Amino acid sequence: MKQLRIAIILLLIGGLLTTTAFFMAFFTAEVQQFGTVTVASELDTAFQLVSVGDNGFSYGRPWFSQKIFYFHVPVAEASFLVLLLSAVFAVRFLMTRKRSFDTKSRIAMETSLVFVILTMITGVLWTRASWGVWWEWEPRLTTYFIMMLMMIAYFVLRNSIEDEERRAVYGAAFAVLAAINAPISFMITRVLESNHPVVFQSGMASSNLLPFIVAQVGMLMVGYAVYALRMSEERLGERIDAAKEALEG
Amino acid sequence: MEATNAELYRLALTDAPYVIAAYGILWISFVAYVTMTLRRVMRLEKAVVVLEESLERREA
Amino acid sequence: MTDVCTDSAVEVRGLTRTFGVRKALDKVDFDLPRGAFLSVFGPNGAGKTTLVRILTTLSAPSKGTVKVCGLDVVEQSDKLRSKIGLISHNPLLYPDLTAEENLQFFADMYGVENPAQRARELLIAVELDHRRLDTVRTFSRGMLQRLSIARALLHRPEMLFLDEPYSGLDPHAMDILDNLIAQVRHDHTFVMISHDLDKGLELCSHALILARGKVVLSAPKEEIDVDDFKQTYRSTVGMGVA
Amino acid sequence: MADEILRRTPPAERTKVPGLSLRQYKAILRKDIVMELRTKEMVTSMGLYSLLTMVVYQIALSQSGSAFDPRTIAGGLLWLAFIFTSMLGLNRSLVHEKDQGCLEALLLSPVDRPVIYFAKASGNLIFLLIVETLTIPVFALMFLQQGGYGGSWWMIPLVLFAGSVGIAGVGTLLATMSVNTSGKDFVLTVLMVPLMYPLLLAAVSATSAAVLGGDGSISQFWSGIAGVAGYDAIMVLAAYALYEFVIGA
Repeated sequence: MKQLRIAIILLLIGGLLTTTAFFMAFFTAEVQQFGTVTVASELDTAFQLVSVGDNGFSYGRPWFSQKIFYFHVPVAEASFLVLLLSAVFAVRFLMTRKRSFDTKSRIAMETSLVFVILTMITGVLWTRASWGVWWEWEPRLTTYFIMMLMMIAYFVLRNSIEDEERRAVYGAAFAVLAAINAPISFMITRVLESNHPVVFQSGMASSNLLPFIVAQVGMLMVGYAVYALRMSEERLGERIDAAKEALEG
Repeated sequence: MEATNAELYRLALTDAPYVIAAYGILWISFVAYVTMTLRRVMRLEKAVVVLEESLERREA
Repeated sequence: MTDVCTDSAVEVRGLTRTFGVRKALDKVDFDLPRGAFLSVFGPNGAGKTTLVRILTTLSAPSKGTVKVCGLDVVEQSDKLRSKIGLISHNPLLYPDLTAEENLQFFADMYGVENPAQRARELLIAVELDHRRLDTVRTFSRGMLQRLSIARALLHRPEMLFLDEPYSGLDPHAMDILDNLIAQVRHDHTFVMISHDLDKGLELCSHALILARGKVVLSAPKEEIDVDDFKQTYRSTVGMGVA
Repeated sequence: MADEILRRTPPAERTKVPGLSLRQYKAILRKDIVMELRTKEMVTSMGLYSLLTMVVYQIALSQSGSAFDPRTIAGGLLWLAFIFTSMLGLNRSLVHEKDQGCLEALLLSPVDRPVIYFAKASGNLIFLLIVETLTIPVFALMFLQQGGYGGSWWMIPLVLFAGSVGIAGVGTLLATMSVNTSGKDFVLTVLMVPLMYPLLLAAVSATSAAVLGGDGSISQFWSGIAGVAGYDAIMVLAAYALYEFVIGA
């Protein structure tokens, strides 16, 4: 049960790091600005005065929804990395035909699906907050939507096959295809996109970068911990099966 | 004066519910998923102990 | 003797086929001399089909080595494939092609020379020449079985695998099949999966019982006492599925 | 006499026949075409299906008014019809192999697995192209009468061919998997649509450019074609690499 212990330790550290990042995002990170608000006269306010023009005083409009990014992006990146992990295990399964690799690939896919769904949810909320619409067919969101569909398809495929080994082989083949397809989707949406706003403003203050990095490291740990946790559950299940087999045989 | 300032704040905070929702959903989902998995793991561990004990007894 | 493997048609050493905890085959060992007729018995799920799939190169062993006709089933699968034929309870023929087209198609797949002539002579041999222009869909069960024997013999294999060839055949068709097997019996090695104990014993020169992936009994027919054998077989059926 | 025919060859006479793979490729392709000519199953069902899609499009566009120019969405409508039609054919083509265990007989013969893949994919490509050729004039007649066609004549055939290669290439692999599952058609749809997303996006972009013409349409067309070609190259290669595993399982 070494893996379970590692999972729990990583989960705790990851949780701690992400919580720290959470507080940093709201208390130490500089608030980004998103356009300005113009009022007639000067105000006694914490808002930053950007310019004084003929038609009044312009104050920076704090970009509050940008705070979602501190977690949205790390979750998205973790999901993609875990998908890659799943594909790597899938390839190793096809090479060795060892069931343990198939289990790893499947669990990685499951973990990735959880992260992708969370990416989607935070992404949708961010779109709503920032652009005022719930959904935008923007390259990143679209890619994640397609990724989510592929992952669901992966589980549909597995569940519709009776034979255990065939299920594993087909699952592995599809996992590889999905992992290859995801970046292609992203690139093609990018290349063909012409009339959508650019999402990122370049350049970030160091006070913003730090919570970002902390959140990223923490989220990767959480991602691995979730994977390890599910793996130890699978291992236990296998031990139970083996014991039952031995008892009844 | 004060009214305008409040308006500014309100404008800034229209985003707040979405930010709160995003973080809330994120954390709640993680905690729920991990708790569910941990509970399953603990149940399985009990089952393993029972089975492997009876296996040892049989082999002894 | 220049050919090193002349006397063993099948050589199975420590053959194990696993996936996870499930063992489809567990340390199977046996030999079969050339020209023998092996009947494989066992309850459903005993691993008969897995064994034949491995012997016919359709799946690979997890452990152990398997040689058929002196060729390794993994390393030399391509060479081996042109030396073996399979007759199954499934006809393995395209229903929408005619008998002749079917045979010519498989002749092409095996790289047989003069496919048209070869197909024709086999059709004559299995007495289906008059139906050669009809689609296989219109054939009766017995005719299908005859045609599938012709298909299996197209490339003049050294070894024939029979996967429950008698299931679903009426007595007349069984006679015809018996007759055809008798005709090719003398210069082919056979491996047959069978549910029918009497039929399998009647035809075989060697018998093998599998249960839960293990060899329960493997012996030449001369050494077998029929009653004991049936007793052993019945006890394995009681063991159920692995 | 019969005895000689049923005899086996003496081992010494066996040699590897040169050019066998090409012969096998031709044999499988010819067999598929002969079967199709005899039953006309795939082309009729696919053709009918695409005609039915046209009816559905008419319903969808019936309330759009005369100001709406269907040419702006023509590319999307066409590829939508093709992707769903193709799945019908792909499924059929593999069900033929599976039905009487013929696939097993194919695998028993000394054929390199990629030969099976390329032969089946070529057959599917041919049938798909036939159905597309039949559909295009009907579609043009029904939806594109006003406004006409903006690009050069070779643009549509080019994009059709490039797109169909991807559909047939990846689809053959996916259909080989889905034919072994419970709920064949459903599983194929679920697997295919997300994997086809980048291809469809690029193909629709190129088709729209070809239909609409005008400024910048040439560059949009070529970037679409580049997307389709890139997708074809990567995904067909991946499908080819994975086919051996999938078909053997």
